[in-house]
Amino acid sequence: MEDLAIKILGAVLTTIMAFTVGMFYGGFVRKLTARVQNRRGPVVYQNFIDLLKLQSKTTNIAHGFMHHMAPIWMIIASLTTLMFLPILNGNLWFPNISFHGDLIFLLYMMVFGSLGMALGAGQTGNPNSAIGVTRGLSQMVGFEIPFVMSLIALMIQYKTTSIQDIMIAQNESGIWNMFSNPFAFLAALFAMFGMFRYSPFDIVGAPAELASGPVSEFGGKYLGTMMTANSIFSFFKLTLYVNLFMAGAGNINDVGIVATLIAIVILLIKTFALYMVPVFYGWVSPRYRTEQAIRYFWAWPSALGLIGIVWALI
Amino acid sequence: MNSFFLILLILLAGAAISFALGKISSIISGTVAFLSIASASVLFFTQLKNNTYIEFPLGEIQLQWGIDSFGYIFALIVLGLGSLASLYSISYMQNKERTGIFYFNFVLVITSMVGIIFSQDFISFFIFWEIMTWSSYLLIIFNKKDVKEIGVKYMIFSAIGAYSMLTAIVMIKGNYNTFLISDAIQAGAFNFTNNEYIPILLLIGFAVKAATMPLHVWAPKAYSNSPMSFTVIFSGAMSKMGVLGMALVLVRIFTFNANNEAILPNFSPIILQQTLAWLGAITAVIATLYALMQDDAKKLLAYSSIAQLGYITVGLAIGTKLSVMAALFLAIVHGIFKGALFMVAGAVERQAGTTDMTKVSGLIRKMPFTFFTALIAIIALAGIPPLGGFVGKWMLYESLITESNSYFLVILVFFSSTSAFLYCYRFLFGLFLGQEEEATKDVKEAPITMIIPMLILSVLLMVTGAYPGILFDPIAKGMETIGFNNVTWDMSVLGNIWGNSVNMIYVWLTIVIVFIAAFIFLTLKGLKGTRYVSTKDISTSGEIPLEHENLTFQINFFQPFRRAAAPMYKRSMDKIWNEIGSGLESLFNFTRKIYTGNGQTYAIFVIAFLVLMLLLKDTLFLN
Amino acid sequence: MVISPVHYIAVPLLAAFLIPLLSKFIHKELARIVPGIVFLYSIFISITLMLQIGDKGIISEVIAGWQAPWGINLVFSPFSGFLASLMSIIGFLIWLYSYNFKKIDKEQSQKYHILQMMMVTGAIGIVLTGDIFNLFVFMEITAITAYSLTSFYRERDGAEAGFKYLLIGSFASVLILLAIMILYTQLGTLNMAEIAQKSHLIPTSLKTTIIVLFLVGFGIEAEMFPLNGWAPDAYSQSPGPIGAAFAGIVVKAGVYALVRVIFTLFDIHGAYDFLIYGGLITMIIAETSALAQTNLKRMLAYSSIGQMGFVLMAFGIGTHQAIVGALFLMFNHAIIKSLLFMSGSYLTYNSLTKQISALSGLGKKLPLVSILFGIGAFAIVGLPPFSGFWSKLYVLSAAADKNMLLLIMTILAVSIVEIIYYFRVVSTLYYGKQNPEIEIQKPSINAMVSMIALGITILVVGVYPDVITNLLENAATALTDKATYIQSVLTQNLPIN
Amino acid sequence: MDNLQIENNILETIKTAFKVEGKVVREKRVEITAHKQLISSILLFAKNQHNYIHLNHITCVDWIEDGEFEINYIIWSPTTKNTLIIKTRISRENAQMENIDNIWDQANTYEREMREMYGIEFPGLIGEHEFILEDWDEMPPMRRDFDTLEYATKTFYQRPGREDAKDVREELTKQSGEEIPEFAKKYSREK
Amino acid sequence: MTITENNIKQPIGEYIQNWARKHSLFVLAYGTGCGAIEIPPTMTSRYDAERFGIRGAATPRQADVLLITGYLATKSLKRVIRVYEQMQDPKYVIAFGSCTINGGMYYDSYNTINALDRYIPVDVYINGCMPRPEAVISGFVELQKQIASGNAYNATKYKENLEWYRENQKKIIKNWRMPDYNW
Repeated sequence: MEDLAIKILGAVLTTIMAFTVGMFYGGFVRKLTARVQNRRGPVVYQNFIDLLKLQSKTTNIAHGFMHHMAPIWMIIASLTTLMFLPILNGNLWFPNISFHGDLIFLLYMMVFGSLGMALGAGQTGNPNSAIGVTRGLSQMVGFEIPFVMSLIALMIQYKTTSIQDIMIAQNESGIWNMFSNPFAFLAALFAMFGMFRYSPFDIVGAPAELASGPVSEFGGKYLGTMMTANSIFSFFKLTLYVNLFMAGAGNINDVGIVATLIAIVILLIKTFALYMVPVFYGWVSPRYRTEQAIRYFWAWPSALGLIGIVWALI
Repeated sequence: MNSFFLILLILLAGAAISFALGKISSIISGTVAFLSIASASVLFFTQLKNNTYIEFPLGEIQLQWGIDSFGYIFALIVLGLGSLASLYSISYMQNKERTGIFYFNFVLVITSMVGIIFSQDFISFFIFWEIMTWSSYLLIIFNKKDVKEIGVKYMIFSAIGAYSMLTAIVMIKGNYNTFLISDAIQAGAFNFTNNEYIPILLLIGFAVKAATMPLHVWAPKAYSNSPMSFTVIFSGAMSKMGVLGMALVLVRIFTFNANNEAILPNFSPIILQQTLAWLGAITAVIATLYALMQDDAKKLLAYSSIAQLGYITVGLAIGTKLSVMAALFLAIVHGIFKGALFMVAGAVERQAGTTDMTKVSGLIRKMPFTFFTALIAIIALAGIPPLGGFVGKWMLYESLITESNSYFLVILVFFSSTSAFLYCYRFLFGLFLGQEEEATKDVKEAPITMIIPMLILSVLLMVTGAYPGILFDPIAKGMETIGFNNVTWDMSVLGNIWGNSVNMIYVWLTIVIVFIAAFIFLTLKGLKGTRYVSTKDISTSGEIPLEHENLTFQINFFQPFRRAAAPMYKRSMDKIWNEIGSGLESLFNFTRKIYTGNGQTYAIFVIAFLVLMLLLKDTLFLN
Repeated sequence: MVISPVHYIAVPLLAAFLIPLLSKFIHKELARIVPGIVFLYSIFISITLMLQIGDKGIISEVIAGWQAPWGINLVFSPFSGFLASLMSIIGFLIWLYSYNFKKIDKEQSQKYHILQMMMVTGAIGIVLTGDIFNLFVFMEITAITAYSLTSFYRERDGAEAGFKYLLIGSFASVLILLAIMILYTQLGTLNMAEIAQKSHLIPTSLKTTIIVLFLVGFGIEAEMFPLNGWAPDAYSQSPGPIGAAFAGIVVKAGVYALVRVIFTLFDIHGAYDFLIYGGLITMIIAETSALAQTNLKRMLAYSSIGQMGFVLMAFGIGTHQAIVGALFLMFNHAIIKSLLFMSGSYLTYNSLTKQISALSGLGKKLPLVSILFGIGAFAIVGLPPFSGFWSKLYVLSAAADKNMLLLIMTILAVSIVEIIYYFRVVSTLYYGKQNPEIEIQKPSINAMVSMIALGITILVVGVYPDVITNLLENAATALTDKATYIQSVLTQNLPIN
Repeated sequence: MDNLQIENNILETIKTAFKVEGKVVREKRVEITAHKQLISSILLFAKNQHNYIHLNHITCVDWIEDGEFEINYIIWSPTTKNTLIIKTRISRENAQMENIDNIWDQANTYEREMREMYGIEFPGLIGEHEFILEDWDEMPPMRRDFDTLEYATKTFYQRPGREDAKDVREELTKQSGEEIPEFAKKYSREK
Repeated sequence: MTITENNIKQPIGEYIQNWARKHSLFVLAYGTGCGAIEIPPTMTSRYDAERFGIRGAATPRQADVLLITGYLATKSLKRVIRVYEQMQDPKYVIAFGSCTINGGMYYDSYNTINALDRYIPVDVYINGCMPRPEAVISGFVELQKQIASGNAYNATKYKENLEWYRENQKKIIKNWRMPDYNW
């Protein structure tokens, strides 16, 4: 019983942490982007204000049931993936139900939200949404290939498909995967650019030509919920990458409160550092057309992924 | 009376009666067909016990019929899907012409498939196989569309398959003097050491029905042009007959191989295994690529079927415990979801008149139940958790990664399955989402006899997602029958040999909890202020779409993807076959010209032949 | 009255003389009815004799009391009896079919029926006779009636076809006659059993020459490539039922003669290989030629040639099972091809060119005929559960017993070609666009009965082949068992010394 | 005048062919005035004989004083880099002009615009009547006898407090002492 | 529980709402006229409107503020009305440039409306031809003040007086083919 209570509490804590961190990261990015552009930029908590405003909209317009469901699907995807991801290594509070799922499961679960979103966007009847969706899905086919290759490399390397085991193995050997299998890491990193849809891969929701693409008919509470889901999802993605390639955070032997807090701080540092890579890359990149983006992913990142697999085999 | 004969007799009688009643009323005829199939299913699952066999001679050949656990898996697909599809077709075929012929062949196809499952000897197997082929041929060309091309292609490839199978059968007879499958297995007929042609020929025969590259070119049009209620069976169950045979042959090869007995020096089963697996994967990729370029929902589904069969082939070819289990699981689940999807396509075709996605859109408000089925089935098809499709895909990947060394195969399969999201979305979007077409303004939901089978199938998909063990049970038994030992399974936990697992119950729990919470939150929040507007009310820079204008984006849907993947679209197997065909045709045209129609020429032939024979007589007739 | 094989020959001959008289003095209609009665009688004889030989083995009957080897004798063995029965049944059905066949106009129907009867009689004679010269005579009877029936319509094309047939057929006559002459000079006998007994006495080079002459001569009748130039024209220009008769009766007789020469007269193994290759080439060329045909009757003709090639090949394999298969094939070909010709000629009744496209959409207008044609098409390509499948299976498994993988592959590849063109016709029939201008001819009841009888036979044999296999087994045994043949022919009729 | 040789040649050929008036305005610009019935023939002639394959523009001027519209066809030749302007005048009453979109497809656009803005009819012109304006049921707005101010006052709410809403020409002539012709006064806004 | 700021009493929930709305303005810049060129400098580095929480929105569904930049042809008016009605409450309109106030230099044009507030409610007018970015930002700040004080009720005004607005709108848009929005 107590176990269950801790689990539920842990799940809630995870969710809150993911939400807060994700939102703040978004704010940081806006602020930093502004600074790079020689602006002052919004406050760091601007995303929270935006969310609050969106939720306080008095009219909400939906085009039908699937439109109504789209944010729900997204939040299902975000939270379910989060629940199946070990946040901290071996910690009492944060593994949630990560022992009951593995990488392949997460890989598929990550698509859940995109598909739900795409369906919602499809129902609006806005041609821009559909165009955005096709671009998004096509691009997804692009970046999933190097991503999967790097995951396979890891699975081969450690003979496991569990994230927890990969984390522990890295901790034991003391070498992060980004050093032990740099090719796989690079492939995954390139895939990450596509995953976060920052420039140069932001044609999906290009505001000027597609009127923000898939989300163009979403406003108010729907947009707000989607924003929440996206924030959680970006935290999930970052943590996944940190777990896979940067040995995660925390120590399996030390589960005290202080250690947990330290572990969280380490996790935040690692994720933030990782997050900055696509953001920086985005600042200096123009926008790719969809087919360019796909070809981009299928060229060097995929080659790197292949090398990664071969490397892992050796 | 023996239950085997009784079941077949019921079905045959159903076929005959529905043929006779076809002139009177299509509904009555369909009901008879449904009743006969349903009662045969009831009889099958209640009366027949596993591992019962009967033997009887026919034409000096000893025939054996029986049912074992392996056949039981496929009986589940055939009879389950058959009953639902026949129920479905009552309304689908309503007010159509020549329903008698349709139901006759429809029931005959089911009969022959049941017969295939019963058959424990090659002769009855082949007989039923051929009956299945020609009765399905008559259904494929039932719509009178492109009869020449589709029908002839189907027949040619079926004949290639059937005849290579027949060759193998008579070779088994020649070498081992038996027609019984079990005797052939005992004698090692499928083993490579003894005769490498037999398994290969048999595999070719089965690969045609399983639409494996490069023998798949008949499939897209055949699937999409037959009446949808038959395509449910065609793609859902009939293609599984190829899987059945492949499983039989392949597992024989690999269990033999696993025992580490002698392997042919030059041509070991490993190569065959890899070749077949790669063919399967390439089939999956190519079919997927073509599927996402289709504008017709039926064709899209047809290509998608080929792709799914590609996965199954991969699983069977790899031949480890998990992968065969995955393949068989996928076979069943594919039957369920592709059956559901073709039913959806049929419902749309019946209600809206066409399944061309450039002409139909926005049906979700008109056909909510159909959409629900489509949604569930598409989620399963895409392999997204938590439905049955995911379970199969998961096992396939895990088996590829953990149990075999075919890592590059995984990438191909994964590429295909990721690209599958594109056409999955395309199907849902094209038919159900987007703005309503003016032409489909008065479309109504499909009648209840079509809705019920669809809903049953979608519920099945959910159940198999949460409790895949329901299907693992017969599959494991069947696998033990064909030679695996100690097939372990769990009700809802999937595991691989590295000890990693996915607990589907937890997945369901999480998703359901989050779903309920989010749904309540999002629905209740600002309930008053939430307005549902029409799909014409969209932000199009203020421009107002007129009544007859449809802004839904449907044409060249995946143009960017197509551009990116352009090199992969350059060659198609279809073209190659066509070239071979036209080459042969001109060759045959040449032989025709031997008969000039001129009596003198014929006389010259005779004299020349006589002279030739007289010259060669000593070499020919002296021995 | 004692039933004897002689009645096969004697009754029709008698009837042929009587018919003109009867029709002149009693009733015109008799000219058309009498042949039917004759055929019925033949069937009756067949049944009685077939039942008899179950006990006795081989019945040998001498015409006019002269004993073999000097007399002319008729041998009713399970093999020849099977063929004779088959021919009389097919002959009857063809008569039934052509009775009231509108195109064979009233004035000529007398001639037609007599000729048809004589043709069948000739063929039965070929099968039954135990005397090589007699065989030649019967072959001439068959051939001459066939020539005249080919050009029966008295049109330009028919006459041309008949002339071609005559041209090639005369080659056959000359060659066979030549061979018989040589044989007689060497052995001094014309009795086949005796020839078989003494065949080792002939010098080898002469023996091969005789074989070559026989092979080419009978090969012409058996439609072997490249001797079959006459066939497509003859089939397509003769009246529809005669096409069926050619396929079901005349060619069978030719094959019988060929097989008899090879199996019984000269047991040479090289000839087996020759049969295989000859049959194979015939089959390939004929079937591929059929693919390109647009004329339905020509297509059927080529298909018929191909089937005969298949039969020859099956005989060439030479094992017991193969011969059973070959006989089965002959049986199937007789009933199926007859059905196809019969139903096909109603389907293209009013079409001058007999094009396949003229069948377009007739499935609705002539449902029963179309279904019968469909059954025939399905059966001839060897789809189960129709009878064609079993014969193919027998031959293939016989080939497999001998490990002739390449042969099997070729047969099946050719079968695919066959499937293509037959299914093209069937799909045109059922799924083609209906042409409203085509006037259809409803078949008369008697024609329908004969077609349905054939169709039912196909189905019954297909579902339960045991009805026929027993007969076939006996027939095959009779063919291969040369010693019994010689012994029973010679001893039964020799005066007891 | 050597440098105007080409222009003169063109002018001469057209003049001799059609007996029309014309002049060389300056380098690379020739102007021809023709009767409206000759227009299509001249255009075809110029297109075929002198390679004036490009239609730059069709413009219309409202000569309300003469009761006529002047239509100018401006065409251009890529070989000589020459512009040819063909002018014609048509009556304002029941204004009608030959449709030339069979010579140049793009003429359709200009002709539709002229139809909408000036009310000139082009028989056989393809395309809906509503082209740029939406729901316009007044006089074609580019005609000079259409009073825009009156229309605007009538249709739109005029916010009070505008002192500058005066006819600028009036003020200018007052200041400069320039004389306004009588016919122009007819269309003055200060009444 | 209420909170008082600038002499305005508000319940705390409303206060927080207004605070959030004020600091998060998603602007749909409807570039009808020449004023559209003033938006880029306003948003980018030089004047950086984002520090006020002002941010561009691509579609009316997401937008809070409709920015009418310059003259409005009758043809555009139809689109503007539709866009305005598609926006979700609470929503605000900022009109800038003289043309939106009284027609500006197009006062006598046959196809340019003269006073925007006759057709849709305007919260803030920014005068000038054209107003500079500073003026635009000042206008936004004014709007923020209104929002904070709870006075930005123009959308409600529109709903309540829809008939009057419709009458004016229909006077110009003769062929009224707008969808019905069930106010």
